[in-house]
Amino acid sequence: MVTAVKETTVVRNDLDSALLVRAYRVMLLARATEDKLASLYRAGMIKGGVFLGKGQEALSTASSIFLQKGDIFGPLIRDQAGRLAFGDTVLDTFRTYLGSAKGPMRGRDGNIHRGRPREGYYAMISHLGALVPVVAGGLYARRLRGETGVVGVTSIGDGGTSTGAFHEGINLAAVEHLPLVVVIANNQYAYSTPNSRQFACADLLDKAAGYGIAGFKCDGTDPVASLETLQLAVQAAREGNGPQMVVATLLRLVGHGEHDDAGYVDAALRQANVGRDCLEVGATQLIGSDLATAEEIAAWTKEAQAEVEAALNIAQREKGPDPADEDWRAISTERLVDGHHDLEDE
Amino acid sequence: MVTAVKETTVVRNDLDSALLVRAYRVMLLARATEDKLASLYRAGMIKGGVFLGKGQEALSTASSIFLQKGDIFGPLIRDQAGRLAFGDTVLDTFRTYLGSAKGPMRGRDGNIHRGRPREGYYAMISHLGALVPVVAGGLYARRLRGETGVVGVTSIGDGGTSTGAFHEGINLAAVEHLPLVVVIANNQYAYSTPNSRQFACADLLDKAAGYGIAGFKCDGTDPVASLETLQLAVQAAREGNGPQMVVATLLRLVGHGEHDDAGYVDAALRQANVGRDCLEVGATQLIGSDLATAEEIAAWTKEAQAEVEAALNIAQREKGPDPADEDWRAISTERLVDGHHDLEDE
Amino acid sequence: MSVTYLEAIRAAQEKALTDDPRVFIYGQDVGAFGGAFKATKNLAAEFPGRVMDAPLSEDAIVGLAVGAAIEGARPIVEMQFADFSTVGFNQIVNQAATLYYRTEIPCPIVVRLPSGGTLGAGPFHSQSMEAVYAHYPGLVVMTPATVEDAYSMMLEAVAIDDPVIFCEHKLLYYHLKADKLPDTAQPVGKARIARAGRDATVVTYSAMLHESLQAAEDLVEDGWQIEVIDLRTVKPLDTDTILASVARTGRLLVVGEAWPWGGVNAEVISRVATEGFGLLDAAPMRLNARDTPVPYHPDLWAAHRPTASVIAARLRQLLTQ
Amino acid sequence: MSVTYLEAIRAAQEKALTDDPRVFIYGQDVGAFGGAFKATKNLAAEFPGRVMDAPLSEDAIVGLAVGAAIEGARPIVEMQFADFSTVGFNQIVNQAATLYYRTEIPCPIVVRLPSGGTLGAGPFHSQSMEAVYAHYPGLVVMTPATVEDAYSMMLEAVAIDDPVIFCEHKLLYYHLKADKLPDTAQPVGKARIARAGRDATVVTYSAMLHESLQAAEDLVEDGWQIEVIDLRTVKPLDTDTILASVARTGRLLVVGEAWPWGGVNAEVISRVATEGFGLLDAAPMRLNARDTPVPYHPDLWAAHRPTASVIAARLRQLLTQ
Ligand SMILES: Cc1ncc(C[n+]2csc(CCOP(=O)(O)OP(=O)(O)O)c2C)c(N)n1
Ligand SMILES: Cc1ncc(C[n+]2csc(CCOP(=O)(O)OP(=O)(O)O)c2C)c(N)n1
Ligand SMILES: [Mg+2]
Ligand SMILES: [Mg+2]
Repeated sequence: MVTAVKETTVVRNDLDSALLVRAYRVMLLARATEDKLASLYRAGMIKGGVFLGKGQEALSTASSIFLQKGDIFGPLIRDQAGRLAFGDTVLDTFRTYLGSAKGPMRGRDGNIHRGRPREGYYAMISHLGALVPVVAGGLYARRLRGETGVVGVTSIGDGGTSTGAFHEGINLAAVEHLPLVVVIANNQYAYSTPNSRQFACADLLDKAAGYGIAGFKCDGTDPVASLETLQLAVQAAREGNGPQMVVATLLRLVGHGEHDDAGYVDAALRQANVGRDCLEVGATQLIGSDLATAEEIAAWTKEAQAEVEAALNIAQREKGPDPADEDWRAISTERLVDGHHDLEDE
Repeated sequence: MVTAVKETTVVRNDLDSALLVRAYRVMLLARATEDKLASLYRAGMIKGGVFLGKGQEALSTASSIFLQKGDIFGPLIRDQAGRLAFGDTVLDTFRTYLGSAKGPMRGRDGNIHRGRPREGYYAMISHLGALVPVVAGGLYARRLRGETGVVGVTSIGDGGTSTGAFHEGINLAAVEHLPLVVVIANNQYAYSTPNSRQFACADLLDKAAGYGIAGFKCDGTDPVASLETLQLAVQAAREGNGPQMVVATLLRLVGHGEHDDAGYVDAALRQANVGRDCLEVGATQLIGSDLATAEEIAAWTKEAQAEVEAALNIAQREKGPDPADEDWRAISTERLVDGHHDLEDE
Repeated sequence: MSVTYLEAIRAAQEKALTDDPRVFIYGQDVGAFGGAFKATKNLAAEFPGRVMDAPLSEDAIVGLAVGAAIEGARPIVEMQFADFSTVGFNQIVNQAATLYYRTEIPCPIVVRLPSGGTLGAGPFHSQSMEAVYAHYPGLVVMTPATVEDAYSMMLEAVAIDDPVIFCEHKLLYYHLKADKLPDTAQPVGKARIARAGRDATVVTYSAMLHESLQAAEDLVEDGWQIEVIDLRTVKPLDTDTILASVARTGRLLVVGEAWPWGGVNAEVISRVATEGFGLLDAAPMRLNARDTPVPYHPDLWAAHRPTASVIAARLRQLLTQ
Repeated sequence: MSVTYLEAIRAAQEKALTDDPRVFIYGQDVGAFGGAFKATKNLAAEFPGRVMDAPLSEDAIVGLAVGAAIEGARPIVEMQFADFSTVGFNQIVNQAATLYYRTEIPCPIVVRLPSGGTLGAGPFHSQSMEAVYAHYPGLVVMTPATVEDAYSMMLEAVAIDDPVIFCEHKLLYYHLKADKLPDTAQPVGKARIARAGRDATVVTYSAMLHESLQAAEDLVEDGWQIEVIDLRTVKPLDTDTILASVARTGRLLVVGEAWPWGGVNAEVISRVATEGFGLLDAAPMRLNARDTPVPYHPDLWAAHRPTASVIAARLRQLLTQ
């Protein structure tokens, strides 16, 4: 059982530079995608809520970028970037928000509730914390089948740490010594609720010892720090050291959803380190390390925006599901469908 | 926020000797009551299960003996002793097991599911962990009413620490800075499940820091240590230092219920310190401190047994509830009772 | 001046806080933020210390309410969405609902459930859980369909000594309006004849009342007079009012937004069939949502739940049977 | 040689573990101890690493099962008592039950619920939760009443690709016996005519089947022939078999042990009233448990649930109506 708490520092050379660039371009793509979602929302073109991860792209990208084919990723609300890094596409993002029948959820579920579970990309339900034991269960089954070296990553917010599901899930993963990495994005608020009304521990990482698992913390506004930390955590899990908890500090730079102006966020936090935009931090890091020029970054941004436009163009032309074609059944075993559909004959 | 972890040592003089004697006599009474319950069970005179706290009397007594009128006590399965120390009676114990209409549960609920909530003595439901937020809620209401200096104590087992309810309840109590003492009786097993399949932390007390609350640990087989520890914890809560977690190590010296021979318990544990009988430890302590002689203890034991016999005699003569007299309603507002009782006219 | 369904709920909570010092509100984001739907707007400022943000812990929130109720308080807890009450489920059905029966201590808590489907809300922000709670002994389940009822029933929910599951329909929050808050109210537990009729009885509740009223209106041109009953509370269920209506009309359609298996509709039909069999001139009918999770896409959603036109069509069937 | 209902469940799990390497069992004390009721006795030793003690975490247990199912495993999870599934409720109704509809990935898990009342078990070790789960889309709810069904339906529960809530009745565990395990079985989803009759139909399931059969037997001396239908699964509900029986008898009594509001009984009567109204010669009747928590005292308990004599009395009423 590993219980050491490692505070990582920026050791830029540990990461290969191609990875840094790749991560940064995922962040850019996520930001461009979400900017577009925000304007679609404002234009009334998306039904239901839009929940963005602006400011959390670095951490989210880091969460999944070290995963390999066969690994499991269970993203949450603010993980547009991590989703893309794991193989989700901008097209499927728009398809899901717009309810395209061609999207992975076929109009049945929307927005952030998407995934392709068969590809290790789990689809969250809304209930916070509920995904933790599910990812643990995926890992459990893999191990039972004799697969080794598999890792599962899931993320959660400061608010989500207060759920019973989070507690039970991590504890179970610890007992089973599963290769699960839980990334806690401490963005200071759960909807409008500040950390002071959410937990009383000095540091969320203090929870790791209570589960007997390893803990890491990092500055979630810093792409390099986030990448380095997650690299260590994923590696530790892959090497058989059991669950790993990563606590990252940052701020969500948008509302809880696009309907929310986040007026409750303390202005001092916005000004503080925690309120930095990870995209700006990342740009400085890339330029400072001679991995990119400002012009290159501007070009990448344009490329990302173009990719987003192209995907949106496709998604917008796709049809939603046709209710008349739906078979309206919630189970797969056709002979066991309860034959009592009151709306059937209308 | 207090996060210090205090390991208590035996400082006998801190406790007044009358208290020690009183505690010991409660332990004796609890043991005598439970011995009788066990034989009633074996004789087939109790319907349903019998769940005893043999070996846990010292800790349980310590849990409630420092509480005052107006405090709240939310006992769990193994708290016969703590119940008695808080004001429950042997008579009500038997009444509840035997289903007497005069008992506090009037035959509607049985065995350990008893209480007198209006007197601060809460009645557990079976779902483990579920009582933690309820006791917190009682304290919350008291504070809202302006009452100060109130303390609430509740207890839970090693198994119960794995429940979401435990986690949510303690965390909420910590956020609200409530005067709640949670006593974790780590008796090494949850039913047949050993600690190794229950948690992976090095010590359950490692959880305290994760909630930002104070922690204490003690040898639950040692009456003096248990009393000293709980005295500190209750006092700290009363003084406004927020929730206190006490982790005590011990072994249940009976089966999970009387139907269970506890064959799964590791023989080495039975032989170890953790397997000591707290009544024997207490006797040695009392005699060694010149607070009692062996003869006195034998006389107290007899007295306890006599009290138990007398109570049983009364309870056995009392009637159970008469189904014909029951009003069969689950809410108090008569006009809102749903008037559809299918069994009504039989 | 007009007042919305949501404002009525807010006003009732404000009045309860004003009139009774034992009342407090506890729930996620209900404090300074005023709640996800603003049902507690400004209340935290008006009543310092009595309208508090809770941690993201539905089980503990309800547990806290039960403990506070034991000590004589009258907590109102808000679930952010009805759907999330599943993680506070145990405290509701096993702790709150059994307290009075077991201990004779009543449990005066109100659990507010923002319920029902809205556009694009999807499987986990659309559920109607009234039937699940009504199945359990020990709970009162209110399902107000009007601004007036939202107000007066919330006051009553706080006033009565038993746990109340208060199912407010999100679709009504902003759009449903009344001229003013009511001064008087029908007693809780009694259904209301929302529209008198002669030819058939529609029994319904919550948002489906409005679809049903629309359907009844649509049938006027064909000469049909449809009676529409708003249940108001689904537990207790006012069987007498339903039976009296069916005695007049001889025909019954029950309409609800929840899933079909064993919900309010099944209970209503079962009561009429068992207690008022002779009153029926034709087989009773029911309309529920379909037996799948509530879909996200607006077109699927529209086909998932009953609407006025579906109700009207079904009524025509019923009337010509 | 004879085999009990409990042994049948154990044997079916053993066979499932033997036949299908994807099957594993996870639950509190199911390992070396063999489970609180011994439904997994010796299985941990027989199938090392595939029958595991779980932490006291119902939510995580079900969550783990869903994750494992996504990866192609076929977990069986045991709740120690049905009543404790309330704390795993969210994972059952929102995670497991929605997975297929949302993602097209089936969720082949079995959740075993030791259900129903027994002597002195009280409010929290006696519950019958089948109606709560049946209300939710996405679940199959099995309620075996015989040793043969306990065995064959458990095999089927593991075999099908959807989440199954397997409600086993604790009262039947040790006392209900059969000569041997069955080789063949009626398909799951079909009800069974447990006793053929002519004068009235009793629809029932689980332990109440045996009370109902006894009542039917008691009425023979009066010359009545009662048909008794064992539902076997309550979701799906085999409406056809029920309607066919009512078509023959014209009279219907539904008997269940769960709470009255909106349970299996309401659903059955509602289906017959809506789809087979013309078949009924008299008002249908139902018998449920009373609408309170399940009481502890044996006398209260006996008066809380239907028994053979109450069923017989109600049948006499029905027959002379
Ligand atoms: C169990 C549960 N309760 C309530 C909600 C409603 N809700 C959605 S997001 C949210 C805040 C989440 O905060 P946090 O976990 O910190 O994540 P963040 O939004 O900050 O990324 C809440 C309360 C929910 N989804 N699940
Ligand atoms: C939520 C829940 N799940 C399962 C049970 C069944 N159960 C009753 S006692 C018990 C073991 C409890 O172990 P622990 O918490 O260590 O307390 P101990 O019995 O050792 O005192 C279990 C699993 C329960 N009561 N509640
Ligand atoms: Mg947050
Ligand atoms: Mg224990």
